[in-house]
Formats: sequence, C-alpha cells, structure tokens
Amino acid sequence: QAKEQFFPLLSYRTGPYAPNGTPWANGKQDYLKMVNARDGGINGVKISFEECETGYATDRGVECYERLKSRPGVTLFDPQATGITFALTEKAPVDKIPLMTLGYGLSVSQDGMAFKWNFPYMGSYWTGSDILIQHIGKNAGGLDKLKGKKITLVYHDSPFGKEPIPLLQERAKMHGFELQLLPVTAPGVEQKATWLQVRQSRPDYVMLWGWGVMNSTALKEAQATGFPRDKLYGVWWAGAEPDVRDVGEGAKGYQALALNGYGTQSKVIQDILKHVYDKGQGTGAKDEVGSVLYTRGVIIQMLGVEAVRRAQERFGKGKVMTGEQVRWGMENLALDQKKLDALGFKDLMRPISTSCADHMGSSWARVQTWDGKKWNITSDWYQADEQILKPLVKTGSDKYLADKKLTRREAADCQS
Amino acid sequence: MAFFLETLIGGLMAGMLYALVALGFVLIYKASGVFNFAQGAMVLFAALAMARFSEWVPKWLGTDNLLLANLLAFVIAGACMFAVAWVIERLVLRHLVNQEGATLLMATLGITYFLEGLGQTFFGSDIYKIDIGMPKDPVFLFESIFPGGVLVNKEDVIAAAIAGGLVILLSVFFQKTTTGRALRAVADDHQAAQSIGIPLNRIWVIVWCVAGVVALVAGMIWGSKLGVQFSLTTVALRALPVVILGGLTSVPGAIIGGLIIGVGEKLSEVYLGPFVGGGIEIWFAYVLALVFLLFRPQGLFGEKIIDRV
Amino acid sequence: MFYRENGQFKTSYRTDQQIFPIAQDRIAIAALLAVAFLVVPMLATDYFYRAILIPLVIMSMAALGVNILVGYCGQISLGSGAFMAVGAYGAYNFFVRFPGMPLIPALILGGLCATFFGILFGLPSLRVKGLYLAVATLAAQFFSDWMFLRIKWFTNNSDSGSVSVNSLQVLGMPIDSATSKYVFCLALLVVIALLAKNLVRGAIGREWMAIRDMDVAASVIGIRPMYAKLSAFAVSSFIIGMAGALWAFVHLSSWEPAAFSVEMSFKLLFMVIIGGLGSIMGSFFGAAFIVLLPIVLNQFLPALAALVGVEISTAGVSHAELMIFGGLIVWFLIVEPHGLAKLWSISKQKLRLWPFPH
Amino acid sequence: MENRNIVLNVNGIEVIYNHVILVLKGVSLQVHEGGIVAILGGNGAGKTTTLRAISNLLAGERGAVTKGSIEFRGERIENLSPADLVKRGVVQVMEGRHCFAHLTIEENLLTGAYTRASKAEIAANLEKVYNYFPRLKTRRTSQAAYTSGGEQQMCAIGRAIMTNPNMVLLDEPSMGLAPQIVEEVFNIVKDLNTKEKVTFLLAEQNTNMALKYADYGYIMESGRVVMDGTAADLTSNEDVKEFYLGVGGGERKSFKDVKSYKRRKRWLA
Amino acid sequence: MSDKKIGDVILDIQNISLRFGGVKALTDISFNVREHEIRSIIGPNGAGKSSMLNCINGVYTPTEGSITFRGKKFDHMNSRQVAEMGIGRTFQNLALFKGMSVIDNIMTGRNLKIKSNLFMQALRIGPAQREEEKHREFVEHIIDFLEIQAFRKTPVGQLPYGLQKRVDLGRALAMEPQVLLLDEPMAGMNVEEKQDMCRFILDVNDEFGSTIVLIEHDMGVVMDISDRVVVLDYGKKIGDGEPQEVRDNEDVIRAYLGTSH
Ligand SMILES: Nc1ncnc2c1ncn2[C@@H]1O[C@H](COP(=O)(O)OP(=O)(O)OP(=O)(O)O)[C@@H](O)[C@H]1O
Ligand SMILES: Nc1ncnc2c1ncn2[C@@H]1O[C@H](COP(=O)(O)OP(=O)(O)OP(=O)(O)O)[C@@H](O)[C@H]1O
Ligand SMILES: [Mg+2]
Ligand SMILES: [Mg+2]
Repeated sequence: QAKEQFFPLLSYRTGPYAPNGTPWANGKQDYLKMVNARDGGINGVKISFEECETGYATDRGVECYERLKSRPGVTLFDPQATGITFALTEKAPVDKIPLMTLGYGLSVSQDGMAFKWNFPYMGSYWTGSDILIQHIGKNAGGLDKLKGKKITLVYHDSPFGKEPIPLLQERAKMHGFELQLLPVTAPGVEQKATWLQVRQSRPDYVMLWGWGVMNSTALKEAQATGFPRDKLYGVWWAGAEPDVRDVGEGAKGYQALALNGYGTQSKVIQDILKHVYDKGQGTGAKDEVGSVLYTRGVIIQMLGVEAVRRAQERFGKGKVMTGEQVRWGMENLALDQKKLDALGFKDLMRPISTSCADHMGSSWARVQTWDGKKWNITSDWYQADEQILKPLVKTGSDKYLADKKLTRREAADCQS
Repeated sequence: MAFFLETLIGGLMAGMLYALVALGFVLIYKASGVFNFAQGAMVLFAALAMARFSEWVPKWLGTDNLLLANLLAFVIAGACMFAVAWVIERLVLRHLVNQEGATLLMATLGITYFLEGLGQTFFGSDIYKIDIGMPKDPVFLFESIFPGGVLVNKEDVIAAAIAGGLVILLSVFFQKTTTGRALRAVADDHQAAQSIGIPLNRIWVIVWCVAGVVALVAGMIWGSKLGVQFSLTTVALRALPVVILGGLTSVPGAIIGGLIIGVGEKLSEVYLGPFVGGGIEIWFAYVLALVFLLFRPQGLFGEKIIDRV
Repeated sequence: MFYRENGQFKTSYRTDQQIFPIAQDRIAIAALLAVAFLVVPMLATDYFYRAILIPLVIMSMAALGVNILVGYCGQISLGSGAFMAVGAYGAYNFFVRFPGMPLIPALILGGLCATFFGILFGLPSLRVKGLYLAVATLAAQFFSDWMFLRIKWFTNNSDSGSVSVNSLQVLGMPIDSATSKYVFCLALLVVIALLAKNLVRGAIGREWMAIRDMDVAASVIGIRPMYAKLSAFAVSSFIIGMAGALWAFVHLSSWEPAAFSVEMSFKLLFMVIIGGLGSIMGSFFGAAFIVLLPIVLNQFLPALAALVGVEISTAGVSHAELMIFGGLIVWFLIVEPHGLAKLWSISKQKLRLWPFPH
Repeated sequence: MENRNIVLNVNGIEVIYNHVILVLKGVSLQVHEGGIVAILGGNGAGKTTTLRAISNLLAGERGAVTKGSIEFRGERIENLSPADLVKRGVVQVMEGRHCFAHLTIEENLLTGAYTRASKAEIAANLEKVYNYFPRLKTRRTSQAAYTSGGEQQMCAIGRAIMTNPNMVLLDEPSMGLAPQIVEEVFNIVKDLNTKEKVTFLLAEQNTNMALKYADYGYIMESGRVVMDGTAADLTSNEDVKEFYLGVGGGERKSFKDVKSYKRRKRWLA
Repeated sequence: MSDKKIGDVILDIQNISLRFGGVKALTDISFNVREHEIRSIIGPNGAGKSSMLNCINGVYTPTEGSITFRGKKFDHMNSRQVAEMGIGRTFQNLALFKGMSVIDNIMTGRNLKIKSNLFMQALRIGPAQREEEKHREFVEHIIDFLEIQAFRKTPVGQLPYGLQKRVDLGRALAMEPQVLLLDEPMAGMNVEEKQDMCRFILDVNDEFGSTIVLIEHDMGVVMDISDRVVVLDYGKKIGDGEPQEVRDNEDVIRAYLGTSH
C-alpha cells in the first residue's frame, strides 16, 4: 500500500521546445511543493513526484511513462506533447492510468464515452480554433463579414498542427471564407518560404498554430515580410512570453488565445511564492513565476490534485488513490467559481465540471494582445460553439472506435 | 513578376546564410579531412555565448552602450570559441590522428552532444536575443514599377555581404598561403604531414578556431534573425546540401552552392509546394543537391575524388 | 588460460567455417540465448520489457541492418530512419487495408516496401561516394518525413496524421503482454541475425566488404559494384524496414512520422560506428550503448549527484546527460576507434594470452 | 662500433600494437654522427616499426613504445611530437610513399619546407631536388595521386630533403624505383652524407645496395636484432650472403633455379 | 630453357595510346603475349607500364588502339568482362581489402565462380554450403602454396608489406586466370623473399599453366625468368625481345639499365 500520492512529471527542459516546456514544468512542480508545504498534502496524503525528461520526443516519452507508471500511488500523466499523448492513449487503458491533456491532445477525446482515460480539460484544438474564428469574426464586425475573406493557417507540421484543420474547414464552409494551409516543418526555424507565400496570397488573417521556437520565428518573419501583426492570431500555445519576448516591439499587436489568466496577484501564486520560493525551494527563476505557461502548469496540477481530492471523497479520505480512482475523480470533477476562488484561482480560469460524456469540462478562453512588453487580456471570455463541435466529436470518436474495434462505454460504466 | 523577384531575392539571401554555416563545414573538412558534425552545435554555442555576454556585459560594466556591449561580447565569445577549439584538440583530435573518416565523424558527434550540453548548462536553454542593431523591417524597392514593390530585407543584405566577405578572405587564405597548403596536406594524410614536421596540434587548433569564429559570425547573424535557441543547431541540416552541392573542399563552392540551394528551395516551395501540400523545401534542397551530384560526384567545385589502383 | 582454441582441431572446412569456431564461444552464445529466452522472462519487470528490452531488441535489429550497408558495404547512409518509416507505414497499410492480414506477412511486406525504397535511394550510390553519399541519403530521410506527413493515403486518411494498430497476434496467440512482445521481437531478431551472419560470411558478404575496402580493385577481380551495392541496400533496408515495422507495431503501437525522424537516422548510424563497423556483434553493442546509456544516465545522475552532495536541477541533469554521453562517445573512440566490437575482440585476444602479458 | 659521436641511441625498446601485438622485443641500435646505418631484415621483421618508434609516428598506428628508451643527441625523444623532431632535424620518409594525393608534386615538395622561413633557401632547395630528380620537374603540376609509383617515391624523398634535415630515416627508399634511379637515390644519400653531413638510418630490402653505401648494418628478425656489424663484415658473412645477397655458396644463383627448400638460419638456432 | 611449350599468341596489343589531358602515358604501343610465356614489361618510372596493365584489364580505356584476347578483339571493356575472360591482376600499390582477413581476401577471387544466389546464401542450405566449402578448399591450397598459413585469419591491413604482396598474388591466383598480370610483385622484398616469389611465379606458370605478364624493376629477376621482355620509355616502346637481346639493346641501356648492369 502506497503512502504517498505520486505525480509523474513528464517534461522537457532541453531541445527546441525547452523555452516553453520549462516554465510549464516549473509550474507543475511548484504547485505540488506548495500543496505539501501549505496543506501537508491532500487531506494529509503527502505528494511525491519525479520528473522525467522527454525532450518532446515520443520514444523517450514512452520510456518515461513506462518507468514511472508502476510507481506506487501513481496518479496521472500530463505528457506535455501531442505526439506522446497519441502513444500513451494506446497504453493508458491497459495500465489504468488517466491522461490529462489540458488544452491539447486529441480533440475527439472530449468524448468520455469513447475515451475513458483521456481528459482534455478546459479545451481542445477544436475549441481553440473555434474561438479564434469567433474572435476574428467579431473583430471583422460579425461572422458573416468573413465571407470571401481569406484566412491562412500557418501550422506546425505534426498531429498538433493538423488537429484544428477539420474544424476550420467546417467553419470555412459555414461562413464562406477561404482557408489556406501552410505547413511549417518542425521545429520551425525555417519559415522564409512560408511567409513569402503569405505575402503572395495576401490573406486577411493569419492563424498561427505553433509551439516552441516556431512561434517567435513566425513573428520575426511576419515582421520581415511586413505582414501586419494585428492581423495575426495565435493559439494558446503560441501566446506565452517566450514566444514574443525576444521579438519585442516587432510583435506588437499580435493577438493570441489565453486559455488561462496569469500574473502574480492571484492567491495561489502568492502562496507559491510564500511557501516555496521564500524558502528557497523554487524550481525555476522567481521572476518567471506567474507567467502564462507557468500558470498553466499550476492550473494543470491543481486540477490533478483536486481530482484526487474528489476521488478521496468517494473512496476514502486520507487514502492514496489508485489510477482508476483518480480517473473517477477526474470524470466527476466540479469546481465552481466559489471553489476556484477558495483555491486561489480567481480570474485565472472559469469553472469546470466534467462528466462521463464530457471530459473537457469547460471550453472557455479569452484573447490577449502583446503590447511590445507584456501580454494584456483584451477580450471577454468566449465559449466554443457546441453546435459545431458536437457532431465533429461524435463522428470522430465513432471512427476511432470503429478503427480500434472497440465499443462505446455503457452508461452503467459511468458509475464505476 | 515582382513576387518572383522577391522569392528569388529571398532565396539568394537565405542561400548566403546557409553558405555561412556551410563554410564552417568546408573549412574543417578541407583542412583536416574531418567532417565536422559539431558545426551546428558550435554555431549554437557561439551564438549563446554572444547573446548571453551581450546581456551580461552591460550589467557587469554598468553601461548601456549597445555597440560596446556587443563588441565586448563578440570578443569574449570569440575567446570561448578559441578555448573550445583548444580543448577539442587536446582531448579529442590529438588522440585520433590517422583514424578513418567514420571514426572522426563519430568523434565530432560526441563533441556535438558535449557542446550542446555545455552551452545550455552555461548559458541556459531559453530563447535569447542578439541585438546587433540589424534593421528588422523590410524595404520595398521598385514601387514605381511593381504594385506593392519588391520586398527586400536589409538585414538579409547585410548578412549576405558579411558572408561574402568572409568567403573571399578564406579562399585567399587557403589558396595562397603556406599555412593553407599545410592545411590541405593534413587533410590528405595526417601521418605524412606529421612526418615532415607539420605540427598537427597547432594546425588543428588554428582551423577549429577559424571555424569557431565563422560559427560565431553565423550564429550572430542567424541568432539576430531567429533568436538564439537550441534549434539553431538545425540550421546545420539546412547547410548540408549546400556543402555537398558546392563540394566539401571548396570555399567558393559554399557560396555558389548556397545560392543554388537557397533559390531552388524557395522557388520550389512557393511555386511547387501548393500543388503537393507544401513543406517540400527541405527534401527539395537535398534532392537538388543529389541531382547535381549525379553529374559531378564531388560537387560543383570539390576536388576530384581520387580512386586509382 | 581457459580461453583458447588450442586442442580444438578442425577436421573439415565446414567446422572451421562455423559462426563460432571456438567451443567456448559456442557455449557462451548458447547460454546467452538461454538467458535471453528463458531467464529474462522470469526476472524482467514490465518497465524493463517495455522501456529497455523491447526497444533494445528492435534497435539491435535496425542497427544490424544499417551495419550491413554502412559497416559491410561501406555506403554511409543517413536515410535509415526513412527505411524504418517505409517499413512501418508499409506494414501498416497492408495490415489495415487487407482485413485478416496476419502480422508476420504484414511485417515482411513492410520490409519489402523498404527494400524497394532502399534500392531506389541506393541508385545514386553507383556514382556518389563517401560523405557525399551520406548527405545525399538524407534526401530519402526528408522525403519520407514529408511523404508520410503529407500524403494522406499512407496514413489511411487519419486527420491528425497519427496512426495506430492494436490487437496484434501471431498464429492465434495475442501479442499484447510485455513478455510476448519481447519474445516475439527477440525470436525475429535471432532469425534475422542468423541470416545476416550467413550473408556476411558468404560470397555476397565478401563482395560487400570488397566494395567497401577498395572498389576499383574489387571490380578488377570481377565484382560488379552495382550488384553489390544495390544488394546491400536491399538487404539492409529490408531488415531496417522490418525493425521499423516492429518499432511502430510492437513498441509504439501509435505513431507519427516524427517517430522516424532524422534523429533516428543519426542514432542508427552512431550505433554502428560506436558498436563497430562490419560486425554483427557490434550492432548489438552499439544499440545497447545508444539505447541504454541515456536511460541509465537519466536515472543515476541525480542519485550520483546526491551522493557527492550536489543537487542538480532537472534541466541540469539533462544537460549533464548530454555532456557525459558525448564525452563517453569520444572516450570510447579514443580507447578503440574501431568500436566496441573491436574492444571486445581485443579483450578476447588478451584472454587467450592470459595470464601471460603478451 | 667506432668511437664517434653517437647521435641516435635506441635502447632496448619494445613496441606493442593495439595493446596486444608485441612486435619489437627489445631492439637496441646506435647511429653515429655522419653515418649511414642500414637496418636489414625480411618482411615483418620490424624495420618499419623501429623507424616509426624513433620518429614517433607510432601513435597513428595505435602502437606504443612500452619499454626502453630512445635518445637523440643525448635527449630523450619518446615524448616529442614528430613536428618537434623535424625541428631538431630528424625526418622520416615513410614506407609506401604517402604523398599528399590532392596536392601537386610541387606543392608536395613545398609542404616539406613548412618549418622553414627563408624563401630564398626554400627556392634553392627546390631547385636542388629537381636537380636530383629531373622527372619530378616535368611532372611538377600533376596531382600526386596521378603520378606513377616511382614518381611518388621520388616525391616523398624530395619532400623530406626539403625539410633540410640532419638525420633522415629512410624506409625502403628503393622500393618501386627503376635501377638507375635506385642508384641515383643512393648517390644522393651519399652526396648529402658527405657534403651536408646528413646522417642516415635506412631500412632497406635491397641489401646489395644498402651494404654498398652504408657503413654499419643491423639485421633484424621477428622483432629482434640478430646480428650487427660493419658493412664490410656483413657483406662477407656467409648467411648474409646467402639470404640477403643471393650469392650463397660462391656465385650468384639464377632466380630461375632457386631451391624450394630452405636452410635454417644459423642465428636463429 | 625448360621444357615448357610456348603456345600461340593469346593476347595481342595493337597500337594502344593513352592520354590523360596533356600527359601521354602511352603512345602507339604494340606487342603480343604468347600462351604460357612469362612476358616482362620494364622501363623507367613513369614509362607507362602500370598504365599498360590498366588498359589490358579495363581500368583505363585506351584513347586509341585495340586489344585482342584469344582472337576476340575489343577496344573497350569493363573490368568485370575482363575478369570473366580469365585475366587476373595484382597491383603495384597494394589494393587489398584491408578490413578483411587473408582467407576472405583470397576468397573474393573465387567470387566469379559462385553460383548460389542471395537467398541460398542467407539460408546456407545444401548447395550454398557445399559450394562455399569447395572454394574454401581451393583457397587453402593457394594459402599452402604461398606459405601464409599462419596468417589465415589476420586482417591483411596488419600484415607486413611483403606478405600483403603475397596475399595480393593469392587473390589473383584464386581466379584461376589464364593470364596473370603482375605489377611489381617483388618490390620491397629482400633477395630471399624474391626467390620465394620467383618460385611462386614459376610454379604458377608451370603448374597452373598461366600466362604471365610481369612488371619488375629487378633486372636480375627479369632477365632470369622471363621469356620475352618489352621495354617502354616515356610511353613509347623502345625494345622487345628475348632478355639477352633487350639487355644488349643500346636504347634500352641508355634509357633504363644504365651502364652498371
Ligand atoms: N598497425 C599495425 N597493427 C598491428 N600489427 C602491425 C601493425 N603494423 C605492423 N604490424 C606488425 O608488426 C610486425 C612488423 O612489421 P613492420 O612493418 O615493422 O615490418 P618491416 O620489417 O617493416 O617489414 P617490410 O619489409 O615488409 O616492410 C609485422 O608482423 C606486422 O604484422
Ligand atoms: N589516372 C591518371 N591521370 C593522369 N596521369 C596518369 C594517370 N595514370 C598514370 N598517369 C601518368 O602516366 C604516366 C605513366 O604512369 P604509370 O603508372 O603507367 O608508370 P609506370 O611505368 O608504372 O611507372 P612506375 O615504375 O614508377 O610505377 C605517369 O607519368 C603518370 O603520372
Ligand atoms: Mg617496412
Ligand atoms: Mg607502375
């Protein structure tokens, strides 16, 4: 019987994606340290964790997973990469460990009846792209104004970058805009040709679906080819400090989705500073605490911890939860505004509540704008359009089940 | 038409930048017969050093004179590259005299990993900025002739000029000086070179140093364009087709190869890409190089590969 | 003293032509196989299987394939990742498009796809040599990266470009437990290694080596460079393709083209150089070095650092890991430029003389 | 040994290749100032290895001197680099030519002058080499790889002369050269020896020639010196005559009717 | 002279010229080789001797002229065809396969004769195995013959120069050639070893009945064992005939032998 709740932490602090991977990983670790220091664990259950460097590579990710999955008290995995998520999606059901892919992963895995072990909390690439189109439409003065317009998707040429395409095509049909697809070969340091093409086709808007260095490179190329930055919209993985910092003024006016809030004023961040950094136990540099991806890491870990707490409510307070029990907790999570405020997440996110059928739990996001020095939230919350999403998810998950010769979960299974 | 010109110019400029990295490969190969896999890592290392020192120097000295800071940073980074060259000679090359190409290649690979680790340990693995005052915004030429003008990047033009200058300098060095001749001798036969008193150790330090400085210049320019981050090592992969197209042993070949590859890949991506789904420039560059090789197996300007019984 | 061939007289060329002419070696190999097939399954944990043994076995097979091309035939190739990819996607397409296609034929067909691809990209080797060829083979790599990302047909029209297989079975036995996967891969490896060994010690192997060592002289004694090179490409890419299919089907079970990126190509080349060019054994050593070392470092560095009282950050560990890895490569090369296999044979030679120093 | 200045003193060296192959088993020899000393011996006796050990070119072959000492003008030289040795005037002409394939003949010769500064001297030296080997002059602009075997051998010798040495280690200089040229090469050796006081240590298979020009000789067999003596002594030794000069039993035998049995060599007994 | 019978012309070289850019390596050379004879080519360095051999076995393509082998005339051939017709060759600058053992090097000489295909070799079933053994046996004979038994499994790169030359000869012999082209097989050997080598060559000539074309700088050897000698100088033929004739030829003395011999 395990005595501690073990959080395996897959992360990458080296390689092309290190600038973005590092604050994220730091946030995840710091939150756990803080919970231990402040609360003495989850209802008295101490948290332990171990980090494993994946370098964003699928095979190393799988190795890390295999290494950490059989640790006593293992909780859940957040693979930090779509590629690793794909690989683990095959393995998790066998090992009975849930995967949390907050804001990434497989969009169809929102369907908990088909993907019992995947939890794309708070948003998927489909909700993200949907919201972005809504926002662009709004800026244009209404979605109907998009008719005849041209929107270019500059995307990371990987499953991550390709995911939004079906939804965008759907939206393009609906609103009559033209969708141009420009893939960028990973890791994305070479985009000259891409932006020459942008210049040639003169799209009205460009959507940036990048990660790691690809983002800052895109912004620099946009500047070099004179594409107006205020017509450039990024996904929430292209909207953090490392993406724009070294472009500085050159990225002014660039807008990106904000999946979560940030800054140091929220209570949870203050707690982290107090209980972790002031004791000299911070994982990273202090001035990075509260940055966009750092905060996202904190939120991810909070959701994990709360899922454990929720599971304990059912399976026994003060006990170490198994992967299966955590899965139930994740599936039955309900954090309303009040609870969020109490946890210190006021303004960082919206309430989330999951169910057997909906593993996402919330599909809200805002838009932020870079002013040359820092990010500012510049829009209200948007929610992805259920009407569009639902059928896509349904057909997608059906296809998945058919391919795998699996069957949908029975309603009764939801009780377990 | 204007767009074609733009693409062409863009390709030429990109080509010059590849050439700059390719130059590093050529130098070391030509002068010691080693295919230096670590060139990409050296570019990264140099750029990281440059970026961080230009950040730290003002802090240490308390000035905010950009020029001074950059100058000092350049000198310090240059010194770092010298140290790297010296250590590599001492710890690696010296012990591998007269070994086969594959072994040396592998050794440079070890060096690659080492430098990547070392660079990130010392300098961090975030994205850093090199601001050497390069103009970032585009200029538009011939606006009277073409609507919208022809877009040209001043930054690219400056970078291309620097690359061109370096190449001319190094070509002269190789063809005309005693040391240049000695370097070529070393590349042909380590042992024979030793036997007639060419000090391999010193030669290697010199060559790796020069390659280090070339890497520094390349790192500075690329870094100023793209930001300095681990992925900078991947520009080495873009430079490889340039190296073989121009010929592993030819300094001017690096430039010509660079221009051909640069233009070829940009034109193909822009004009061919859309029909096949895009993202073809990398393999197109390699296939282009391959096609040239079928006609000239030693590259356009490479020394003939000698096989004689 | 104990390791020598004295007293083991060969009475026929056949016995002298055995793979392991020395009795002690034969016993050692038999023991090793027994351990691999019987003892390991009794001891290994799930992690050991999935993260270490299975990758090791599959990578050994791939390295073996690469070694035939690079080590035996001297054609340096950086396209091995592509051959793996072609094998994997080839097998995948046969597997999903022909309902009821059994696993082993699918793997073999995948290997054949790779063979075809290998021969195609091997054609330039008839004109282009050495490093030029090495770089040129990257064309195959980048082309395959692109092809499997961009041509949807290959991924069975999957939206994300990621594909997966499941419920594998061989002759009615399911291959899903770690043990069954391991034994399956190991059995294939043994078969392939045996066939490969037969090839390299036979006439075709001598042709390959002759081409490697001096192609002009080889052609003077009647070896056709074209046949030798292309057959090396074919055999090697077949094996690599099989390994690729196994990597995808058995190890990853869900994959995207990035699984066979250029890094994979480089890794495979490193394996054969570090392990020993032109040595079947070397392929295994090399694969072990490249697969295991990072994992070992990753796990033991923090502990080691704690031992000497420094605490290194996770990033620090990763960086230190890179540095140590690089350092070890260089160190091994200095100790023995011809790879671990050579080191091994030298130590055997020492053992023969033992306990006398020379 | 005469009582002249000993410049090179090799003292009981052992050489091991690849950490396991013991090749030299305690070789000692001395070379005196201004002498021409020949090392004779069959294939694989260890002549080349001995020369490599002296000029410190063993490392590249993964060999190492494990015992004994080598002194040049009283200084231990085992740890000097080959380049240092060249500066001290010791240069080796390697067996098997080793010309720089991509360089032209003239460039090959000029690399020999790497350690020297004076342009005029180098030019004069180059002229001298061309005088010795007129054939090289006609091929001066050809890449070395495309010259004939003999031309390459001349080039290698010429290149060594370009370093302006005071001691030359010659490894099989006559190999592959036409008889006239062999004669020529040995005349050059004599010439440099008498006029410029260059000391020579040469490993040679052409025993006839070697003993004609050398003043002292060592005979090696499987890693050991089995016999040494002045050239005159060696020439008159019965065994040497039979095995190395091919004139056993009085007169020269025709290659056509060499016997197929071999007499056991006395010094191996 | 021995009792061996010299047969008809087996190899006829007609008006061969070879140029490399400006270098005239061979100019209008004609001579022939008779079956079973030992035919030497001599001449100063750079005269074009090696180039001549290269033309005969297809490494170089002569700019002009033709070669007739056993009545079949050709002016361009690749080395493979030459090998198939039964012309073997050793090299002046060792061209052994350095990474392979002595046995394997010599075995490559048998490759032309191997019938079993890739699959049979991979499985090493019946015929492939038997074939391998058969050739191995032949090669062992050569090894015995050349007295290099002790080095069977040594990688040739580690052998001393002289033994490498022997292996080179062995490899050529393994082809069971009708005509054997030897390029300075005795360079770098002492008298004793040269005697051995001569014995090998003579035995090959006698026992296997091979015709031999020999390039050699040691006049003693050439004069003793050859039946006829061609002399080249600067790419031109300046003499041809029995050893004695050639030795007395003024041109030859001036260009090559010098006066001391
Ligand atoms: N690099 C090497 N590795 C292993 N063994 C070697 C190496 N070089 C030489 N040997 C061995 O050392 C012994 C002596 O060789 P060495 O070349 O010194 O002979 P040598 O007297 O010069 O002969 P030759 O007259 O044929 O040139 C030989 O048995 C040879 O096999
Ligand atoms: N591939 C080539 N390219 C250019 N020149 C060549 C080539 N091969 C030979 N030569 C030239 O042709 C001439 C004849 O060379 P060859 O090798 O035939 O001489 P050789 O008679 O064998 O001399 P040696 O006795 O010195 O070996 C030489 O001057 C050589 O430089
Ligand atoms: Mg020797
Ligand atoms: Mg010749």
